[in-house]
Amino acid sequence: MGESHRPKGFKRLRGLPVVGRAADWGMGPHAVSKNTKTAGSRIAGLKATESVCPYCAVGCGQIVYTRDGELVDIEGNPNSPINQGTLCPKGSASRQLIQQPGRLTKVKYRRPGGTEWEELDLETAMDMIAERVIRAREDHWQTHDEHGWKVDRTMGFAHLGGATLDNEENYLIKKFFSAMGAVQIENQARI
Amino acid sequence: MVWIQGSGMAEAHPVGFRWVMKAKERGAKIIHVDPHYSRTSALADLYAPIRAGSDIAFLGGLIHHIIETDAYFKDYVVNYTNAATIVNEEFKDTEDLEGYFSGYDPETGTYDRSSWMYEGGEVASAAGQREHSTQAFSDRTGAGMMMGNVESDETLQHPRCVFQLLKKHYARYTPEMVEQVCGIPRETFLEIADTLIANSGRERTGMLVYAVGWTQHSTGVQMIRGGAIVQLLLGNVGRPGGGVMAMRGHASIQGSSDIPTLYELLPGYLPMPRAREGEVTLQDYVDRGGSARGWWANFDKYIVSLCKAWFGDNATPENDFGFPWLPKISGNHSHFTTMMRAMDGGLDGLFVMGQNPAVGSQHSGLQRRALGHLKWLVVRDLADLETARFWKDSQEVKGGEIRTEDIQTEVFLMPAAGHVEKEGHFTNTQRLLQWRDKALDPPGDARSELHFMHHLAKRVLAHYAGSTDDKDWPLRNLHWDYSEHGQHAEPNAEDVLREINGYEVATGRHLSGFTELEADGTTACGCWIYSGCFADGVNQTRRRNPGNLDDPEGGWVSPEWAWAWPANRRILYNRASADPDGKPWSERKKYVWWDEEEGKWTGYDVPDFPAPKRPDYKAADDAVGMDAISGDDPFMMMADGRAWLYSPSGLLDGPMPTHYEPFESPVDNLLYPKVPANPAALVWDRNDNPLNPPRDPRYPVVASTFRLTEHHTAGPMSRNLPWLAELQPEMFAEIDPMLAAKRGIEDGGWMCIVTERAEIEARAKVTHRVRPLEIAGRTVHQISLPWHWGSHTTSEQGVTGDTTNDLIALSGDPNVSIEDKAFSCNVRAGRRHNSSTARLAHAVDNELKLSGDHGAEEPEKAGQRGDSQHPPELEDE
Amino acid sequence: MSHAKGPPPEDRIRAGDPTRAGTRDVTPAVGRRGEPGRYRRAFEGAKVALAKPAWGDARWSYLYGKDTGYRAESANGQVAEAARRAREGEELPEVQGPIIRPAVWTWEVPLYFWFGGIASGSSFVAVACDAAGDHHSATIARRVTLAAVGPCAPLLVMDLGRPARFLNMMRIFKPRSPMSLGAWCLSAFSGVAFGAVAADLLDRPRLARLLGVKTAALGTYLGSYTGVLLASTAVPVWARSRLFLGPIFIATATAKGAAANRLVLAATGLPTGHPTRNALGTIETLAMAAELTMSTVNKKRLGRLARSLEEGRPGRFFQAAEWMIRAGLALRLARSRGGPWIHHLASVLFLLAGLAFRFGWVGAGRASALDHEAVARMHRTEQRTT
Amino acid sequence: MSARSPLGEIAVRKPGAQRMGFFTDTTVCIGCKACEVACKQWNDLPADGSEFRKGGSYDHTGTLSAATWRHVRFVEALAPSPALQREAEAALARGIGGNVPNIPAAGGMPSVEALGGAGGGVAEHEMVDLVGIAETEAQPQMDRWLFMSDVCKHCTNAGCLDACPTGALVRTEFETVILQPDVCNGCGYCIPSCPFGVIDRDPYDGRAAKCTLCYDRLEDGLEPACAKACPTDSIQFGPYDELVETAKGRVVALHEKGIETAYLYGAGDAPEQQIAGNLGAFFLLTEPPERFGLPAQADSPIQENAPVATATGLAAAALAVAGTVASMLIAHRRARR
Repeated sequence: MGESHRPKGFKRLRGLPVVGRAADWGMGPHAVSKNTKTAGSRIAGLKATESVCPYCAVGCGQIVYTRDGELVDIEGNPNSPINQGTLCPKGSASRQLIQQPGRLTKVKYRRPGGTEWEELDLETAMDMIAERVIRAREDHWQTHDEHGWKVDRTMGFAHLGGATLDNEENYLIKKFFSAMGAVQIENQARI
Repeated sequence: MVWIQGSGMAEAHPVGFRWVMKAKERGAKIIHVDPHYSRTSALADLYAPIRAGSDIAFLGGLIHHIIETDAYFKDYVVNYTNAATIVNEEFKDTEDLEGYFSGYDPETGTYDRSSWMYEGGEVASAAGQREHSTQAFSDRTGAGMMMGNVESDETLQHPRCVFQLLKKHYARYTPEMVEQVCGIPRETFLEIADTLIANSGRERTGMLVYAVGWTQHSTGVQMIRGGAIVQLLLGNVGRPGGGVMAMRGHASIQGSSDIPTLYELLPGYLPMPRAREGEVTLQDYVDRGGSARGWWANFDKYIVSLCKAWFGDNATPENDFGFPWLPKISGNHSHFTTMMRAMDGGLDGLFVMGQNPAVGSQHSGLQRRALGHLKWLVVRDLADLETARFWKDSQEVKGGEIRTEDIQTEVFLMPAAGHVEKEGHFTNTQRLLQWRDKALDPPGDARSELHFMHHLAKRVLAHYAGSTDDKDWPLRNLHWDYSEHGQHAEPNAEDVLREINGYEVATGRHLSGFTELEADGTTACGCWIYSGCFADGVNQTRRRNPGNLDDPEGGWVSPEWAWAWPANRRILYNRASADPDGKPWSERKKYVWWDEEEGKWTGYDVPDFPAPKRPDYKAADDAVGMDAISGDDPFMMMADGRAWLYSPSGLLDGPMPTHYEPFESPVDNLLYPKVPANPAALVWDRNDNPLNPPRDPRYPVVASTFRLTEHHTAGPMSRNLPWLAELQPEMFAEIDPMLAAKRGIEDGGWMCIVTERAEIEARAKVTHRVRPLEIAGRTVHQISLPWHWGSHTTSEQGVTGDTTNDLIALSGDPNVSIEDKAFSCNVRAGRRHNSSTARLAHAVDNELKLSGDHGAEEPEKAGQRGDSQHPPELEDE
Repeated sequence: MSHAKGPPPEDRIRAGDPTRAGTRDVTPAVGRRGEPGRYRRAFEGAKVALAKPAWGDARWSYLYGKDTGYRAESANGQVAEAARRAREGEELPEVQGPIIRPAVWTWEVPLYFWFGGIASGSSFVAVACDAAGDHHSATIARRVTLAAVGPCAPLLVMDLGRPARFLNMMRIFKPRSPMSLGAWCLSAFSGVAFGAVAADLLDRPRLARLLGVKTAALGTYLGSYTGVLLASTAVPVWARSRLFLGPIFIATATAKGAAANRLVLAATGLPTGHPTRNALGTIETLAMAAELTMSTVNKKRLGRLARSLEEGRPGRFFQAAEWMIRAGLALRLARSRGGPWIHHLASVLFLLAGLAFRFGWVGAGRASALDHEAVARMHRTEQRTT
Repeated sequence: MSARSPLGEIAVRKPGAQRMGFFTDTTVCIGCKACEVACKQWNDLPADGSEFRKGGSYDHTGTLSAATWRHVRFVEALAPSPALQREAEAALARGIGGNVPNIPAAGGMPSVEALGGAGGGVAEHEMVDLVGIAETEAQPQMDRWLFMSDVCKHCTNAGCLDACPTGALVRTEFETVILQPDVCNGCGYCIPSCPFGVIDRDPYDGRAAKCTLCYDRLEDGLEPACAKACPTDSIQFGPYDELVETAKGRVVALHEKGIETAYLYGAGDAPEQQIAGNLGAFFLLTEPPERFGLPAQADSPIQENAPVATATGLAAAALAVAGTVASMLIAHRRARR
């Protein structure tokens, strides 16, 4: 490497009495703006809630920072022995999952043959669904199957899902649908 | 040593891979065997490309090599596995029968497994049961087997002992054969084998990591069995740094199997009552599921406690605790079968919660069509997705094949709460139950599934409150008592967890674990394996003390972080980490050991063994229950306390893994030329599920699918998120430069992938990472496809693309009905002209081609295809 | 201005989605440009919950510990030697660019350079005229100076990403930055040039002349700094021309100033054969000849890097400029026969050539920055032009 | 050898502050892009366009930009094919040291013509032969797939900082270089002044933007978002001097493991070899820097070029003034005569 590579010129300039100081003019404290002076993290003092990442099954710990019930930040939980504060790209994006564009906040309903979504009140939708489940159960009730085996079940409706649901939710799904006599209850674990 | 096969761990589980990298820095060798050179391969010390679907040939090669070179861990194999056990004379191997085991019935495509039994053993259940939907529960564990008279030969010399059978079965799985079948050069194979051997034994352990790269095959379960056999021969099970690790793909997919939303299971892996086996009374059920010997002697306690949890005070000994009113299964009611019932108009309604079958399920073109035959569909998710709007802009609607107005399905798309908007727990891939606190309220009408199920149940239960019909007994008597809170009357998730944990009926005291469960109705427990997660009335899953990770004395176990089932055990069968005398195999690998002074098992973890049982305890021949497990039988869930190198029962397609080609393979089965594909595998043989004929020159390319780090499964959780969408914006196919050149496909340009089911378009990623393989003297090209794209996104910055699952036929592993992801295809340059699944448009009116009675609900709809269906003229091509 | 048209996509998304649902703000979190973290502490003086203070969560590494082979004892010189091996050597390894970014400047900047050049050259002319005693022409030249510097500030402002903040240029005085010095120089130059013209109008000739000298003094920097500004970047074709860019820009500035003044003086009635007109003709011819010479030498020196000066749009600008100069020079030689219009045409050609040069130089920077191999090579080859 | 920035450059002065930096170790990077997303999440940056890029492996981000402050580069490194290897060995044997045949580029795929492809419908039997030949003779083998998370280098001699006329770019008490969005007027001079192509002006917003090394987080004792997220600690954050020591030890450890091409980019160099006076964010690489889009050598272009360019410019200007005056005087004198 030759000497020519080094900015000797500039270094030397900087060493000079007046010019040297002039070289640093405009770079000192007066260049700092008000916002920079008071800069700090937007999560300081916020409520922190410990959670778990909803993507893959590694089970990384997350900390959720909220301010007055609004989500501000989700990052890895450094205390978790699983991820020690780290997250993959999906986990890092999980705030955007919650605050995603097009997030549903209303029940959408499509009537038979309909070409567009309509909005439904939640209670109405729940009533309609309850009515349909009951009807499907009754319409397809089997005490015995076609081979004469005793089955005590309904084949009228099925369920798919659960791999990203909580175990409590899965428990209620299994418990309630089994009590209704449904057997076609499945989830991602098989797919 | 970490051996990763059938998993792109760095891609799909980046944070899990953190620990692999740590191991690597500590000197571990990382081995990756996979068809797809992924980010995992890039970090591995050794990478071997393998032809998709040929894994059993590779595993068989390893077993062969380990046995041939005498490299197995003898003390472990003799004492802890069934290597010495002698199999009865009736058994015939695939080597004897040219690809079949004894007991094959070509008519039904199933095995009569009675001949696979141990000498002197008996299967308690009737021979020849054909419940291929539901792998008989008793089989899995050997429960019901009479083990008392079983003979063994500890010298491993008896020609019919398991060890000798293994040796014979894999005699032809030589390194040369592996090279021919898998395309892995002999030297690479031997290097991998020797690395595995060198890193196993007393002082060292190696770990096997797999994921859906194994499970999703017509021989998926047998691949995993093969991996387990290798690990057992090397002594890598039940020991720290060892094991067979299933990398599960969803936050609580483990939990959704433990507390199953699966048709053939009740919580805690208790089987659903089976009509075919006459499990109408509790006694029938317990007789079939329970076991005289080993842990499953407690079977009755678990089912009775479950019934108590479900039916509360109304479950009494007089009414069999309500058991007789549980619905019973009679065949395969899995997702695929159900969707085909829907296709044929047999299903009214479907709930889809947090799932996207229109993209994520195999043969998604058929799935979308089936949705249009439902009367109603309820979808719950965070945002609109392909499954909810199949009637609006699916490929079939856009292509003009189906008119929106003609679809009579009523659709409810319900806004769901996100993971931080509700409380509850996930079970991760290592069986850890981790509680999530709620951070904020869900927006608008978004609610948790807990809320939905609770309020749906309340409505339905109110409807049936006055019913006198006997079939409504479970609804009238359902114990549904969860407190509500907040303005939306959200049920309390901890109440549900308390019920799962279990309580003493009389006092309401939380149980401390499943050992407290009783069969007399004095205890209730929603899932016995989770019992203890709310011990002492404290939510154990919410524990957040990581402990001192740097403590060399087991600090890394973190036993006070969350809670693992069963009983907070972090490594299963950890009794095997000590030698038969109860001493650690080595100081370096010590984990759990017998403390003579204290007279109990102790260690870093909760011992997976009765604490006071001395290592020198010998079970009497007529002992029952746990007394039948000797002090040196670590695998106490099995009736014989041993790990099974050979499965006398439990698997429907053979006691030992055997190499069969995928259904759609461009090459012959070199090992068993007469039996190309798994003869017991599931195929739904319908016009709308056409298979590429094997070795069809029109489909010369092998395809397999993979996951990307930047996306999640069928995409609704990533494709709508601008931050993730931009990282992998378009569907692509990875293709080797040679094939690309042949077909005129340019890097970054468009290409189409074609099967009998569909034609999809993708950007070509022409890369040297994909290598053509030399298979039996010819060059076979593979392509790799990610499968995260679908036709809809909610945001301008989201991304859409063609759906890989449109390409794939419905077929499945016989044991668990999981899909087959290796398939054949062809590729061409350019874009597609029609909708992706236009090829199916005329195939939907089903004409029956073949059928077989497999005890399915509608037997003519589920068929099974073994070799017999392959056109004979193609055999010798 | 290089502003993209319309609102950015994330704003469109926000505009299309609802903002409230129930008790929750559901504005989608799709980012906001230019506001890194918004930097605002939620609660002043508060700690971040569940985080160890003083970067405690980062002060350890799971990789770095006694149980990993992550680190060894550092051996003397080994690390520096390893870097030397990887980074030295003439042979260029495969380059996977991009390495640097091209400037985002659009047409305003070269146009500004052009006007600035004319202003600077004019200020020289004014001083020269005064020195020669032609105070009338000097007055005109000072007006030309002011007129030429007039569009400079607006052009500069237009080029800013945030034109409303143009005054921030005056926020600090930073001699290190040619842009800062240039901005200060431009405002001082404009002020003084305005003062000089005002002094002329107020009939204060001595003050006007004094201010004229000051203008020219500032003009030396105004005319050359634009070249310095380009030379002080990482763009190979500019950086490697660092010895020539200032002189080249000054040469064209001088020529343009002379040409503009010659035309204006002719138009305002300075007769043919007037020594000032003659002198200006000589100056522009010599300056342009000097420019052409320096350009040619520089191109030779640049070698492969000169490609960005020869190819594409910038190349066409350069070719046009060079042909205009050659044509101008030829016309000058032929002036005795052709009369004044030939002369004027030459001046116009020089002015246009100056403009084409500016566009050419700025454009070449873009091409050069995107020539990944050129960028890589610049840093590989050891001998640098001094 | 000091990695200190000159005190006069430090704008935010706080007692006890020390230089903080990033050490990005590419040998443990798994290319997951968590850093990109974590950065966007924390800094609330928008997505940067969904363009499918050819030839860039899994890199669809392309470059650092005003809205992308971490960028993972993917390098598909190829080992020479057996044929090329033989040729190289033969060349070496003949004593033609160093003149080893070129290995084809990762991004640059052999063209269709070069491989003798006849477009779409090639029959299978034809294919086998051609492939076989190409396989054994010319096809290079995928050797290594390298990932590197690029970021602002927070140089000791920072080009952008030197260039900024408004004082929007300042050096903080952590000796990092940050851009103050409330000051920047978008003059754009910092962009070509960065020898690493880091800083950019947002086309919609008009201001420049780049990595701040999470200045706001640092103020509250938090680790920068990317370093915190990184699943394999490929990105490490800490006091600069400690990081450099760790990194040097890492290079030695890798050499001992047989990875002899490992070296540090931007730290640990001899004084005359430093890159931009040492980089606040430095890297451990195993391939020449250009493979990752980094220059082999760099410095603040202003420090390197401005003094000499100004000198020649001003000298030329003085000459020009003198020449102008002289010409004028000569002309007038001649006219008077």
